[in-house]
Amino acid sequence: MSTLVGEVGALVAENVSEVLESTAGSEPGVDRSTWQILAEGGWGTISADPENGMELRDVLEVARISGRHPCSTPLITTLLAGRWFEVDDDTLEDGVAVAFARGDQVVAPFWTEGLVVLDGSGSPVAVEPSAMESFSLVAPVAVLPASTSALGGDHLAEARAAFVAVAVGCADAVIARAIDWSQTREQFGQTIKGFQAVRHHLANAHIAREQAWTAAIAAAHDPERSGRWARQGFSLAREAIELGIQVHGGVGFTWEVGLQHFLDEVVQLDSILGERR
Amino acid sequence: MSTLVGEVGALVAENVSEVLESTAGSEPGVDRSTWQILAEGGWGTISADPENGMELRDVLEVARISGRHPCSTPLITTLLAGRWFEVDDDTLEDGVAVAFARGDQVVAPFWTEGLVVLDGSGSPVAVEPSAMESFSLVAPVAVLPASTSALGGDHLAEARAAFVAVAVGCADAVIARAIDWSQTREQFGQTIKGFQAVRHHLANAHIAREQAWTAAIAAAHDPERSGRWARQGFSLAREAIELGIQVHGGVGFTWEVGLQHFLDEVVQLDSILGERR
Amino acid sequence: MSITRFDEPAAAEFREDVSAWVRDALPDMWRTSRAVMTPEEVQSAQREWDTALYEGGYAGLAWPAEYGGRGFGPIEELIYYEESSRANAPDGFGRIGRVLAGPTIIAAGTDAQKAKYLPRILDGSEIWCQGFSEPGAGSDLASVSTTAKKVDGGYLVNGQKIWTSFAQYSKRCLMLVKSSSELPRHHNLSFLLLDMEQDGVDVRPIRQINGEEEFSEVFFTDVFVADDDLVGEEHEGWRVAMTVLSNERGTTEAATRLVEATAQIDLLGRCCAAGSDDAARLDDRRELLRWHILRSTEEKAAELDWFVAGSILKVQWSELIQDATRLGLDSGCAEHRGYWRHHYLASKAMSIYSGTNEIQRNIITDRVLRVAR
Amino acid sequence: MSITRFDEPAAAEFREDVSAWVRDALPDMWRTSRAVMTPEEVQSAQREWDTALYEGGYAGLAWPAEYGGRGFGPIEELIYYEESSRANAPDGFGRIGRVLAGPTIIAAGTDAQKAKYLPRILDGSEIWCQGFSEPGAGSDLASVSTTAKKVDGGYLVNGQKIWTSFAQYSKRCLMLVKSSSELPRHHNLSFLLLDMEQDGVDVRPIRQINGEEEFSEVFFTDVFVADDDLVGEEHEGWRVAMTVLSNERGTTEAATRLVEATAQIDLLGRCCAAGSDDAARLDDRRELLRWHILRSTEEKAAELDWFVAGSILKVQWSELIQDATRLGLDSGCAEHRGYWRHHYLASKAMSIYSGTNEIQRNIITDRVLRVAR
Repeated sequence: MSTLVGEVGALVAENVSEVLESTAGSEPGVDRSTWQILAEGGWGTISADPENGMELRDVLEVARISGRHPCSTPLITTLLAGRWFEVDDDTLEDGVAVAFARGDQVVAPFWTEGLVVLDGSGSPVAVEPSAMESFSLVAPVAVLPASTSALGGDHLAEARAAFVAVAVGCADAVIARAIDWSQTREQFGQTIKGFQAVRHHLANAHIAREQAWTAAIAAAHDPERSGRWARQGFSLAREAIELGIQVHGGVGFTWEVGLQHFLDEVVQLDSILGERR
Repeated sequence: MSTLVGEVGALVAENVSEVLESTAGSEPGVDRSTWQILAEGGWGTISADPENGMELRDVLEVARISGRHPCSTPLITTLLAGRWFEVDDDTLEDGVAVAFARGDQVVAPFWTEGLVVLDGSGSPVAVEPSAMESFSLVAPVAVLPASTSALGGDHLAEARAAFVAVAVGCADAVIARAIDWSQTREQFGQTIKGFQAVRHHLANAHIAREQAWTAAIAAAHDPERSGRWARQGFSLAREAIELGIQVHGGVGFTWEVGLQHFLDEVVQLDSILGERR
Repeated sequence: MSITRFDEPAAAEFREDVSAWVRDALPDMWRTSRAVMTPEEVQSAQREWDTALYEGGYAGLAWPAEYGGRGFGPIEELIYYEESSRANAPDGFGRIGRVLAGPTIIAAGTDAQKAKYLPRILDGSEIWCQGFSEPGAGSDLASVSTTAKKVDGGYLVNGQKIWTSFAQYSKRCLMLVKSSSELPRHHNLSFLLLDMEQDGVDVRPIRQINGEEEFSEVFFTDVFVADDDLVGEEHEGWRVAMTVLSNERGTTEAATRLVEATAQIDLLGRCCAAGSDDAARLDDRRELLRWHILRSTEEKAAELDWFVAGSILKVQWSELIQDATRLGLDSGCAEHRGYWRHHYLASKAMSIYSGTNEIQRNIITDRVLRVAR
Repeated sequence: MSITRFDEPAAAEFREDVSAWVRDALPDMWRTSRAVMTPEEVQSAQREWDTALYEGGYAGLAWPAEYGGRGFGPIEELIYYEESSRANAPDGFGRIGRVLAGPTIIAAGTDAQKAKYLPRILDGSEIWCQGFSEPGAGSDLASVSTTAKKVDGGYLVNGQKIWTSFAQYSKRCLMLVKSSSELPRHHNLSFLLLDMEQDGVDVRPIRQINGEEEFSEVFFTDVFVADDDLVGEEHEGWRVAMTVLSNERGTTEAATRLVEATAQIDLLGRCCAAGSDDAARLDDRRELLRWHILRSTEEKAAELDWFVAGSILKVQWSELIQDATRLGLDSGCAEHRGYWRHHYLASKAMSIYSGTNEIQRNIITDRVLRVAR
């Protein structure tokens, strides 16, 4: 057991990061055109071939990177599906979403038209576009037919680890913005980075984010307790984001600033993947 | 129902405060000579005569004052016993301790030789000096014969309200010392009162202390839930004291500075009067 | 003579009066079909409520009798808020006028301003909003940058306000503007009463973190305010604003938040987190908040060290509601998932508005504990 | 070559070696009758343990081979600490020498110092203590006021140190003193190795908040230190101290604290707060701390951004233990009341020593997030 990322993971993460930095839109929602570029670069199929040596820990590294961007792509679910199922490369290049249980529903988060949805055994599920949850403006969720089998067992455990890593990426994004904001925003004649209360909020956000990252890594190594790790990981990532929003003051609440995307994404993921007490 | 203190309570509190300020030792433990002065001033018997008009809310005011001093006197239990039982003035002037259940034991906190201990029905209990708990250096506790009936019902509820008020007095003392310390202690070339982290610790201590005081007042009005109020009140007073100690840094841990008396007193009271979950 | 203790018989009587009146005065539709009303019907019920308050004598509870009020104190106000929230009465559009604009004009306005504005605030015919917050100012209210330029007979206002409730319904706005670029801080602001129904006033709703549009941004371009609508001295608006804000905070706001917290914590205890220690602890904190409000109200009525309470209450209710909604998310009952997500996101703003919780803690150390910096 | 990942086969082998050795090497009495040993017997077991570590080759795990060490890295160290705490091995008196004095002398000492001191640290024959903290300095270590006055052939030390562990058993003290009253901050301190067995050294145990005497105050009156016992340049002791303290914090301390937290949280889950959400949450946090230590250790071994971990771990373990002991008090099992009271009071110091949690948060913002003030 090692908690460190492997070479493949570091390489993929670096390349995916470059693509997302250069192309990804800043609007929340699933960004098809960015996915196109990633798929063409071969990043969607890389986990499907065992010879490439991509481990779950490596997927986490990529998941964290992808969580940092407000737009979503099916990269993580595609990488996971490539690990788990016999899926042909064409399907992987189209992008894959997977079916999760949420309460008594089965849902596919981050789904958009054109993505293939796989059920818990890797078989495709037909999705009506009308199945989109109307409430989920920022992190689209498709409600699947009730008969769909949802992900379970080790696959669910791996998905939990990967999506806690996505949540850590969300926290990374909000903390980075909070740091920037603290260096430009003036209050009472000084930038707010001078206030120890703001500085300690940032420190506490960092502590929570690092702990969440540990939870993601632990989840990858300890599948039997993945539900507990997911609960802790999402909760810690959320705490980091809450603090980052508090640092922003009132502007943290406006749609335009866009912090809600990250918070809401973590809340949604938690409702699907976190184990309830 | 009113949450405000009456005239009698304000008057007694003011006078008791004067006596304690001028005579009370700074050593923890029960201070017999200060009690002598209080008793001679007639403050031990004032609650026994209904014509004086002293209400429970007034006892709380006095209890808070008495909690501010590291030495203890039997004033509060004596005032309570005077309200509850037919006790002659001579006994009240000697000072009265009362019997509380603690787990499967019956104990008399703040007892010392010469004090009369009354059981739950107001009858005297003989106490062996050897019954003192060895561990309780700062807030002496006498373990009573197992057959002793402990305080219950409305009397227990009133005692809870009064001793939460004592705990608030303990918090008052630690906060006052923390404020003084913050104004003299220098770190990194400035007094620590300049650090917002210290200032917010003080603010949070104040918030907790005020909430604890509300819990004491609520307990006096709402005897049916006195256990819950005691739990909350002690816990909030303890939180205030913890923050005051944190402000003191390392010196808060030395016996000489004496903050441990207040913390330990609240912990002891909570173990006797707080309702466990 | 207003009530100073809840144990006076007058307090119980007043509570009965209010409770009976609220039951009678509630708009029919509100009582019977609140859950299915259209937005237009809700608005019309809110306007009806403004009128009912006036006719029932509840519009100016704490206003002096000479201005049409009842001359009551904080205890009567709290009793009114408790009873109206218990009955789920609507929130009228006239709140800012009754609670902020009216008292400000009474305290600092001219006789002409009193005669012109107070009656229409009381009877609900003119809705007011407040223009204090600005995107660039945040917690540092004294740094507002909306300007008022002196012109013949008045001022021209230019700039932007934010987080303005009721802006789209308002006839008037009480606002703080920068009237001098040279005078020192706190002596460079003026307090104006602005007519919102003019060209150059542009109200744009703000879409919040939970997708709702509760507040607006308001843009002002060369909007005229007559000299007669200056409150207090020119450039001394900061002093006037401090009066308004000390009204804004405190027991009244806490009492309405207590109602909100109660609904949430009841739901947790009844369903989503039933039987958990977490829910029981929140219920204890809710009950403590209730007593803290009662206590603060009596201390305020008795003119004890009142200054203290506002900041403590603000921190208490905001953190209580944030913790309750977080537990709602975490306890994860499927039926109420949407409810908790909505309220959780909305509650994130509570530690920021009405003075951030950091500012409240600064106030406590600065002004209550009086620890100099 | 030391181990850099826990998934190397060498890591599992090393763990087995350590585990087997600890089982064998434990002093007999410690194993069989630890609970009933007299204070003298405990001390003698601790001294025995110092010798056993030396003889077993575990005294200088991370010291370079040329000084008698094994040249290992943080992973081997963590494995050693995990296995020895699992076996409840005693804490030797030689810890400060092995973990602080030795590495400091290796990094910054002269050849003569190395030859004179290192062997006796390794074999446990000379116990060391550290003299950094002072009553007047607190978190601001650079403001120490114990002075070293230059005299012929050395220095005369005067002043007071506090919170000194093992002082009463120590032959030597590594300490930071103020050697100049004129030079600027951070360039006015010197780092000395002081012989404690001299007149003028007065050790007084400190009675702590829980009644225990774990630490001492040490008073120095005209105590001589020879020039040969200056470490690094005169007046540049701050730089040396920073080396020592970066050794002090981090994974090793966290690993020993994890053992403490585990004992407490097990007791909560088994007895005092069995079945409660609170106990389950603490257990989750304990398990997270364990993984955080593993992760930090691997990152340190791989020389990733190691700097980060120490402060986070410190905040984590101190708050975890404080919360655990608080729950112990609150869950209130009668049998363990005394246990929890004792550990609760003792835990209050944890957010203060080893750098207060406020200082840790400052470090995170300053040096990890690199937000300039």
